[in-house]
Amino acid sequence: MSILRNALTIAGKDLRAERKSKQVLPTMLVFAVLVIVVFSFAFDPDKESTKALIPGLIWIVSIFSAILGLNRSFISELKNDNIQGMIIAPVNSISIFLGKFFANFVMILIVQAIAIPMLFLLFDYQFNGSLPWLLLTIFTGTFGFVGIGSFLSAIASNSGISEMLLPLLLFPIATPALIGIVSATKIILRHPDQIEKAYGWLQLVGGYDIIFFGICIVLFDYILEV
Amino acid sequence: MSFFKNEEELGLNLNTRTTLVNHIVYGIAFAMILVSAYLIFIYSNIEKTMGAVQKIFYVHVGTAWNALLAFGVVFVCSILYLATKKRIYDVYATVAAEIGVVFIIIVMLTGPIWARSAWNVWWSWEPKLTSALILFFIYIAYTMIRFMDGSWDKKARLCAVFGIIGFIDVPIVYFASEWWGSKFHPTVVGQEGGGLEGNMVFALVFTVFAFSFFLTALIHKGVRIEKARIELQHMKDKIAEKIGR
Amino acid sequence: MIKIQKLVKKMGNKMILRNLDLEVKNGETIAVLGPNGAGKSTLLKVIATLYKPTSGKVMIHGIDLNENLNKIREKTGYLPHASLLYEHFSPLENLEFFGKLYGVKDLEKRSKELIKQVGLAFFMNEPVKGFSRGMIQRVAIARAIIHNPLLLLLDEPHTGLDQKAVGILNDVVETNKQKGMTTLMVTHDFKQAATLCDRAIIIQRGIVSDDFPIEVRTEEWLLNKYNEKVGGEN
Amino acid sequence: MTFLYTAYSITMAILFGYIFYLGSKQTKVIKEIESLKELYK
Repeated sequence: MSILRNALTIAGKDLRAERKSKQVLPTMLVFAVLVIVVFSFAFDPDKESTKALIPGLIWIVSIFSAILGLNRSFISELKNDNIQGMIIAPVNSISIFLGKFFANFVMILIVQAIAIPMLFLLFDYQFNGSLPWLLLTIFTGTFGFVGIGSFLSAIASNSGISEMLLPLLLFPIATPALIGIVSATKIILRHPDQIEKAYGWLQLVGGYDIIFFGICIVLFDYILEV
Repeated sequence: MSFFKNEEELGLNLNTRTTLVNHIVYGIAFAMILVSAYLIFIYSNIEKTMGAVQKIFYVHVGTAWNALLAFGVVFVCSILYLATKKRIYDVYATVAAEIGVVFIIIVMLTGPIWARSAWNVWWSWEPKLTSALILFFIYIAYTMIRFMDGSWDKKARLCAVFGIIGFIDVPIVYFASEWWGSKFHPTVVGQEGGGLEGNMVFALVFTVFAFSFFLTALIHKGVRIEKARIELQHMKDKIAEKIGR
Repeated sequence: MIKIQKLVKKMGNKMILRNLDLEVKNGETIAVLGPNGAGKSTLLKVIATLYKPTSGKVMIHGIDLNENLNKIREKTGYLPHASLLYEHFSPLENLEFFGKLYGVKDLEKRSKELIKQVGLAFFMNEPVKGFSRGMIQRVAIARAIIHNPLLLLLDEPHTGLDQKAVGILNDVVETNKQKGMTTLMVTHDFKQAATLCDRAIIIQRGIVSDDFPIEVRTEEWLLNKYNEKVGGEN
Repeated sequence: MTFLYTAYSITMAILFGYIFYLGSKQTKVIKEIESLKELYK
């Protein structure tokens, strides 16, 4: 119980710091919108064939803006050795991981909540599938790569070139989740009649989420050790 | 010599010279590679539909299997390192990862040649190729962590953590890409191992073993070099300390 | 309070603490002296549970370091070089965040009290970002004692402080000493060490090379005693 | 047949190239150790 309470304290601290500094979230948002705009230049939004790109585009926007936030997640703790302040407090290391994860997760969900409707709007996409399914898919997929992403960002923050290192670590490891989630989104958006197939993909991503979230919790102690 | 007190403390047994055992290990490895060459080119039957090109398959599977084996060694040594914090496991993981990358590079190069001759395309998003590519990227990332600044024990810890995560990811990647490939690329791919004849199986098994032996010899040699480098670092540290006094 | 036997800490190839033994009784105020790179800060970090010892036995508050870290952490305050503070937060927010992690009761009251005690009542809600080194250090001191620790570890606390901040720091140590707090202070400031501490230990090359009570509370006496042992090393 | 020979020779070239690389690495380290030993005898 205290693990969760401390995690929420840490997540709250992160979100509060973000509210005060207004550095990461606006950057992520602007970046997400820019990616959408660039895409509308690259692929003609009026063409019917471009509609097929929307499912992939949702995740490209999400992942690339998520990387920006994940990068700052642990780097921001290095300035005054803040992370050491958390380590020497009577707090389980799992709380630190969970706290960081919650904060990142919330920020990325906010970005998605704004960027995805905007994407539909700018590409004039009429969504007539099942909204709960879409939300569930987005939630499951984001959970997976933000979880492992928060963990790998802690590894990368030890490097001098962490901004460059993190995508290299994250993309290969997150591949199964990405494959699954893009496929599921594709089915929900393009073939609403085959929804049971999307369910299969969601199970795969759900399994991935559970396995890797568990591993992250078990191994996080070794990353924090000084 | 006062410089060499730290060897036992490290748990490393240092000898940098080539010994008889090394010659024997290498000799057997080379001999097995030669025999496997004979098996591949002369002994084994030529496959009916694909012709001689099918024989790429032996080296391809041989290296792919051993790349996996090497990464398996990384995985096991990573767990052992985190559990015991003995440097020797980190040395093994370092060496095995490097050799694994070499093997996977071979796989990535021979794969397209096989694809070109079998399916007339250089690349296909076929599950085995896809997961080999991801595997390649995972261990490139692993090497990037190795090249980080900092003391060896910090790097060893981070690498061990990533080595564990990366290896667990492999079967999931394979499963995901197989499912993905089967749904979106229906029948580009023929079953390559469909009807292997007896002597083909023998050639394949022998080649895999030959490469495994080769892998063992390489790891052995790599570890000896790594140990020598650690000894060198120790000497330098001690000398620096003496000068510092 | 603290009982350390054969403590070894290796960082990479470097052996920083080599079989260090140390015993500290309840309520003592100890100056940890020694040349640069001798392992003073490392010793403090091991006691603060930031570094894991490579080998050896460490007992703090009667609890083994391998047994229950969080029990030790609850009762230990640590003030390192870095402030550990979040720049965008005000002193109050910083204290409340760390106070929550330590499970401090009546947190708001306690935080405000501490901020007044370190003389920053006027800046209670200003972000720490614009503060001077002296002001930051004052908040950092408050952070270190937010949970009323029984053991306070200070790493060069007097460096870069103005006269007033030094006064406040010494005050904090003195008042808490009367409440029974044990203090370990790594320092190069012999004047402060001589006035504040009852006992000094000298660390050289990773072991305690000397351990004596401070009998005469003057800078010269302590400096002489130190030079006798350490000699030309700085 | 050319495909087969290309694939096989690429494999062997990389493997033996790697052995060569290991060998040169080893010689370098051993040389350095020897020279340090000489210097600080």
